[in-house]
Amino acid sequence: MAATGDILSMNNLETKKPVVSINDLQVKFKSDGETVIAVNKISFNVHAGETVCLVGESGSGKSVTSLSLMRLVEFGGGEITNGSLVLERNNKQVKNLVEADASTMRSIRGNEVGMIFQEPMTSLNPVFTIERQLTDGLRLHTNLSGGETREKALQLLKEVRIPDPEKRLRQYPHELSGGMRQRVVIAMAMACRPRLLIADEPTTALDVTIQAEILALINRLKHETGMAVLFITHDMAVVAQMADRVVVMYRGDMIEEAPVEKIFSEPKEDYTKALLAAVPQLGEMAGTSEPRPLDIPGHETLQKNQTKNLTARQETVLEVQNLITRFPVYGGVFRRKVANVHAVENVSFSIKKGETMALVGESGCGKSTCGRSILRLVEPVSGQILLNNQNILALNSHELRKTRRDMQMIFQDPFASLNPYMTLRDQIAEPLKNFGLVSKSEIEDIICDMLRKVELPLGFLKRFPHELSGGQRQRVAIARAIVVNPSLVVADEAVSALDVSVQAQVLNLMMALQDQLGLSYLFISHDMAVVERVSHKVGVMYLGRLVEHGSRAQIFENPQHEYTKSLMAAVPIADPKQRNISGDISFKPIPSPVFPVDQVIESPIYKEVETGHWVLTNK
Amino acid sequence: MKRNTMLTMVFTLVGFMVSYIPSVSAETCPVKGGTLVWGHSETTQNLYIHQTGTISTLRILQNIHDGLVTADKDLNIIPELAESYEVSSDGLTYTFNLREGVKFHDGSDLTSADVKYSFETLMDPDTGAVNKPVFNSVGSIDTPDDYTVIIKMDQINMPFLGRLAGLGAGAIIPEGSASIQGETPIGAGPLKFVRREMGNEVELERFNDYWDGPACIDRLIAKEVTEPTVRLTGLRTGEMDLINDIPADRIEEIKNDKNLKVLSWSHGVFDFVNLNYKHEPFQDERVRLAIDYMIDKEMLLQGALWGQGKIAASPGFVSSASYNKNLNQRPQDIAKAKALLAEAGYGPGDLKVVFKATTNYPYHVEAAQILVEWFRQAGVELTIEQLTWADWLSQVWVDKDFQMSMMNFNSIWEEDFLYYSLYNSTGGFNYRGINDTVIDELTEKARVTVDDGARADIYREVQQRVFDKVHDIVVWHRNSSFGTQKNIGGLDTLVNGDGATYHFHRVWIEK
Amino acid sequence: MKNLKKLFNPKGLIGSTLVILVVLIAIFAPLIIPPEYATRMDMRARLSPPDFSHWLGTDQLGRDLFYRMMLGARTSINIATSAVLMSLIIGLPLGLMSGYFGGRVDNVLMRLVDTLLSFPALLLALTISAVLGPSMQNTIIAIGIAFTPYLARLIRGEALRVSQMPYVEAAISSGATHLRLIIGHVLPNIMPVIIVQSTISLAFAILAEAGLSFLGLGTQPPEASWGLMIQASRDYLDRAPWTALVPGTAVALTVLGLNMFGDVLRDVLDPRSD
Amino acid sequence: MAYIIHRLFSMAITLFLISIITFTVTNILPGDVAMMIMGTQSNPEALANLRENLGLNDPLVYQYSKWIIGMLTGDWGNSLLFKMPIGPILLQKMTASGLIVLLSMIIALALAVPLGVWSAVYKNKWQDTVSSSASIVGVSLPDFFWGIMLILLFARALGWLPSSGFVDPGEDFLLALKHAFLPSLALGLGLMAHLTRMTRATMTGILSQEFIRVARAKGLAERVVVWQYGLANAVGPVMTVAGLQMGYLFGSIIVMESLFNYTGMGWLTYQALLNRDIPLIQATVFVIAAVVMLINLIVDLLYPFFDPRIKLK
Repeated sequence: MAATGDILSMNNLETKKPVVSINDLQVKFKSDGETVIAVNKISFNVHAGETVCLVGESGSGKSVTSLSLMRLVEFGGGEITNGSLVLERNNKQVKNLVEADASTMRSIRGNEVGMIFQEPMTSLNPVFTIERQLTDGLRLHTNLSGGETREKALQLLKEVRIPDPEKRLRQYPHELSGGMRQRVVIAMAMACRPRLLIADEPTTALDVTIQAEILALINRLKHETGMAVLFITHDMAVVAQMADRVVVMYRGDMIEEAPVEKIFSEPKEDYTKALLAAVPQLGEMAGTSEPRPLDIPGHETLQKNQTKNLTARQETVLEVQNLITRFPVYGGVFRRKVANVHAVENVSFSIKKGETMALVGESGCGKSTCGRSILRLVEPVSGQILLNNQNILALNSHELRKTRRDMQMIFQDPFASLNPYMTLRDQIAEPLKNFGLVSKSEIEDIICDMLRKVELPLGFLKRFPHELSGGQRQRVAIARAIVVNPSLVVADEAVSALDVSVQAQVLNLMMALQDQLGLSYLFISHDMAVVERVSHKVGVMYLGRLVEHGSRAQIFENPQHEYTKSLMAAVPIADPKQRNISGDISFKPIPSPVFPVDQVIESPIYKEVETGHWVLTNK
Repeated sequence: MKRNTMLTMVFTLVGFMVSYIPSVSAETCPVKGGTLVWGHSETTQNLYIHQTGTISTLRILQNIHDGLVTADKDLNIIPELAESYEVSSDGLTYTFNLREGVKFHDGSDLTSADVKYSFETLMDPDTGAVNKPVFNSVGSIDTPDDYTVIIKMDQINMPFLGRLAGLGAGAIIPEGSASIQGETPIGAGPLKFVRREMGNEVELERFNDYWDGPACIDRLIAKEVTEPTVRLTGLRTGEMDLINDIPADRIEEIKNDKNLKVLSWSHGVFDFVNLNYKHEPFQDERVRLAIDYMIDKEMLLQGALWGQGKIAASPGFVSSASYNKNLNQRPQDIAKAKALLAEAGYGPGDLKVVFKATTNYPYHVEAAQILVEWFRQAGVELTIEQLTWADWLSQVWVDKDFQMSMMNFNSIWEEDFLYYSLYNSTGGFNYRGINDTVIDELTEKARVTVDDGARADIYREVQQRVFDKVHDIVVWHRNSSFGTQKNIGGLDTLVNGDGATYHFHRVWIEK
Repeated sequence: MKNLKKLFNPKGLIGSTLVILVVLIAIFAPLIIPPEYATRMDMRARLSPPDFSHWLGTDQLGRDLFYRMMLGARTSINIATSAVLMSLIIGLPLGLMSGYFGGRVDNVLMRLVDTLLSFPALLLALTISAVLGPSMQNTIIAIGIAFTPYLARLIRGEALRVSQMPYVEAAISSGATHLRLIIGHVLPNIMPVIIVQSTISLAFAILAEAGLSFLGLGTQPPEASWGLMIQASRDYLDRAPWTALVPGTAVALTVLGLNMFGDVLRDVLDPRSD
Repeated sequence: MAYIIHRLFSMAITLFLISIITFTVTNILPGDVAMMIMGTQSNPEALANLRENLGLNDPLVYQYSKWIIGMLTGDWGNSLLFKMPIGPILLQKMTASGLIVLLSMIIALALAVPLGVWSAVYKNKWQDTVSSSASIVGVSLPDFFWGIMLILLFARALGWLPSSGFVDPGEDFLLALKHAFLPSLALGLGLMAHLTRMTRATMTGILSQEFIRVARAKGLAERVVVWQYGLANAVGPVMTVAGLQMGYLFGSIIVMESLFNYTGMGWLTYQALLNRDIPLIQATVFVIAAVVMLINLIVDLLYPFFDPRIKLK
């Protein structure tokens, strides 16, 4: 149904005037006396009933473009220095927004142009009720009475399919889940039936199932109202699902503009090609058993020596049995423990040498806690962790410190995981010194070798973390982790914070290092497509439990558990021909993992559906 | 006891007694009524007159209470609530005949029972009365009738009557009122206590049944304003009718103000520099003498008090008969001081002295700073330690832990109280540890010397001895002052003979 | 660091100039000006307004306010610096341990600190200096103790925040001992906050010294200190306002300099800010 | 509810600690209470008697329990200095100080909030520079220096307001306000500077948040965006800081009341300290600490009204 709708609107393109027409836009920012050109020479149109996706990596200027359209860029210190932004108004008159005065802009904002932002957690005012925030725009732009605005607000909430709309009106934002909040934001943007909806990365901060719901909602609203949609995103998969036309931006410049199929099938510009190549597509690994590096134009694809790995992957490096980690919740008069957050609940799996085991799941499912429990960065309640047949949980603090050499970690945020006051040299040398592994004279050689391994120039040694880009930092973090030759590396969302092109490079590096050094990875990620690309084995976590685990092929090609299936269904595919986001999608919300202290937890019962493919059968 | 014996004993006193009564009674108020706002320099504390030891509180209480006897301007002892009294020839029995028809503020009549009650509670150790030592030799108090009180002494104590006349020692309170005196004092004085807002102000009103005729003013409000400049502003703006203790540097200014007038007097307060005998160098008379020579008293008076005072070598009241007029302060002579120090074995820089000054008297701190300069010239290193009043009392007064200090005393005009306490080796105020057998003998002798002239001679001798031996370095008698609006009259009656307490009975406000 | 250029914006320039000036005066004034100039009296020129012979006028004992102000700088700076150092020496280890190790020790320490925080700092300093008696050394102790809970609380919070940073976890994984973690990772990362807070505490300490001296419990005369000078000026406010304005301005400019310097330092020392 | 009880329980522990600290510190104060009572006109015998009567010779633990039981049962003892029951004195002085503390807080907030918001809205523009410079100067001036300046200006030069004294608001409220105004203003100006900086920082943070952009994207006027959407979020943090500044205020009144001859808690505490009126020192210090703690507790408990996200658990 969605596909036909898109074709219909495409047909009308030539005959209708665009809702908004951007011509030769240039925006400058001033800071500390320096002027920076944020975007330059941007020109494109958006027509009614059409979704134009503005895609680019961080710093490409896509958000600045959208903010300019609302003239909100000025509040952030920006200035439109050239070009025009021509909007066809409700009264069919055409207005160049660059020349509009403040009051005209106020009558346009929220009325003729609506906008949705990235962070549903922060885009609602935490101290006002939902009703107030929904109605104040209505009161401003319409002359409805108090009762009528309330009715209208209720109707809007129904339109965005929020359950219990009457109750929600009285609630405050923090009482709503992230998905619901984003629905409220959409309802606010839609309140006055805008001609143009600007959605600035509206799903980036959301879990994949909720992302699917929101994307479907935006699509439905577009079809129902025939508004124009300007959709800003960095995610090519989302582009493939949403766009009619695509505008690719890079460092403030417009690189390429084309209909969505054309962008994916025959991209003209190198940058677009690279961008597409760097995006792993869910399902593209069907039929293969080994991870495969991503293709990066200009970089030769690393060849994997499959036989070597197969022989290497015999001995078990890590064996996790019945791992339970809970966090106490205190309350009452005497601050006693009143409940537990069951973060990791009876999880068992094993990793062999040279193998990548991936843990996937949505936020709050316990995958990170599981990884940190294994390294004893948080203390598990019970269970057994055998690393090279040594029981980690039985070690005293002194032995644990010695054993940490064998298990290293790469963290999600490369900004936070490097000590800002240490040079790269010291950061990489630290584990060597702490474990007393090598003599002082050897250290320099080893560090230089490491730097070569993670493909950083030697000149970086004296630099501090803030002088590096995100990708470079993550390379340093990798170097620090592998310099002590660990058997196990836990990579906790190690590439999530990176732009796709950088993400591809870092993933390739990790795979190459695995080949060279025979590393075992516990790869923790929320990104199904990335997991499919890099892992040998996959475990799916839900509410602290491992609901399904097995080889990559078993999980991705033959998912058995309900949750795994719904997760797969929600992942957008980076191919406009395979649109899976349409109609109204609604997933079951994840229940709370907080249980009373005396709660009896049933032991999990797994069924082996095929060799090495286990599925949880009880709740 | 025969009347004429008494007359020979206390001749001068009786003479004044006779002349006193008509003079006051004859005086009337030129103008009656009005509220007098007094900017009082200090905060009142415990209002129970027998417990309170501070002059600041006495200044208020002296208007609420009358005593059995009192002292006139020239420090002669005259009857007050007693119409007359007799002292037996052996000096052991005192008979007081009370005035009839005297009323307390609560309306009750003053009788001998009240006197007995007042003195007996005062003597009770549990009261913690400051004037208890006054009654040390009292054996019994008898009240043969409502208007006669007979006090029998165990041993002769000539200062008794004088002490009874000073510092509220002889104040009479109604029988049974001790427990309420601390908060709501009741007496037989010219003004009646109305209220006190602690730390802020005290309000008194005229007591219409006062035995010596009602006061001229309706009401006295004593605002407690410790900040001198603030008091001054209050006077200038007319917010206050009179203020005591004008900052020394501002007196000339007030004098020149045509809307204001200044009342100032130099009896009542003397300041002296103290040297502790427990500090070894000061046991050497030459060192003490050297220090005396280092000080330019006139300059010090100028520096610390802007010249508001009179330099003097004796602590006695100039108005008293026992004052030694022959003493002259030593002039400043640094060279001589140096020579004396050298003689005592202290070369330049050898002597280091700590001076403990209390912030309660800021001018002591100023004086100390000036001394530092002179001492330096004489090769002595003087350092100052500022102490709060509480710390000064405990360190200097009680523990005698000091080398050098400065203090002032006020209102001590009774000679035994003054010289015995300060200079007898067992004296209560002898915190310097002075131990001079000559002075001990003289002060003991004075206590039992019945003849006034002979006693005065003894005390003059004491003053001479203190000066010669440099037991203390008395520097000056400090001026006290009042600044008032032009329309305030009767100021000549305001200040009591002790120079430190005030009597608002005959002060009036011109409309 | 690139950030250093922030030192040269107007605020940074004014702040650092003032601080350097005061420090220079504190160090060199007593070397250049004979110390007795601060106590030399002239009874013929008491409370004389600023003129050619006395640039900033004289006080009630005819002492030259310019010299007193210059020579008083060292006293004030000395007390403030020593007091802040003292509170650092006590507060830093307490706060670090409490924030880093957490648990029972943290609970007990922070309960105590919270209790102490209920006492206004000036009241605490006043009471302590009443207990110890007045002297320069005791003033330092009083201010030092009064400031300690504030510093300990701040450092504890920072240490807690930093100990939860991924780079500390990374260092744990790298086999770092507690000592190495505290000295090598936690401490350097809370150092900027400590430096900035110390600068601002210095400003507060100068104010506190002035306040204590104002109440007669600080520096002892005839020693020149700014607080003492202000205290002495109280009785002559309307007659000779310069006696208050001279030391008051000196305090204000120093504190102003320290505050501005602290503000700029906060920006300069933050590695994330460029 | 359990949270409130928990907080009260924890407050009781803190109060207990406060009482122990207060008691210990006051007991090591040098100086002799008995001596203070009697003044220079005292004698050893009377002193010894008085010490015994005052219970100064009892063991400390006994003295402490006697004191704390007295405090809890409302028998706060008598001031040695004023020979009056402490309870009523404290009540009166607390009212006096409460007036200037409250007034100075009102002055500070009334000036600081608009200035801070203004500063944040015009961040890095000249308006910000003016307001930031004013506040940094304000923070830097000792508050008694403010006091001196205000006395010189308003009381001496202009003669508009009284420079000293305290008037009971129950008697003449307007006059009481007049007397309280200058000390409050002096305190308020220093505090204002601090709160302006704080408001500016908070508002800067809030104004850069997404919901502000959302509000603008709805077409709301800047006035509404800043003064309703923005400020509503700043109330909590500003109130918290204002609460924490209570401690600073109760410290500053010691100097300020002494300067303005305003006889409130600060004056009383200072007098008690100077005169070693131990029962009074204990009571004033204890009460000030307790009041400071209580105010902060109240701010904490009120927080959910300013910010619905905070639940008292």
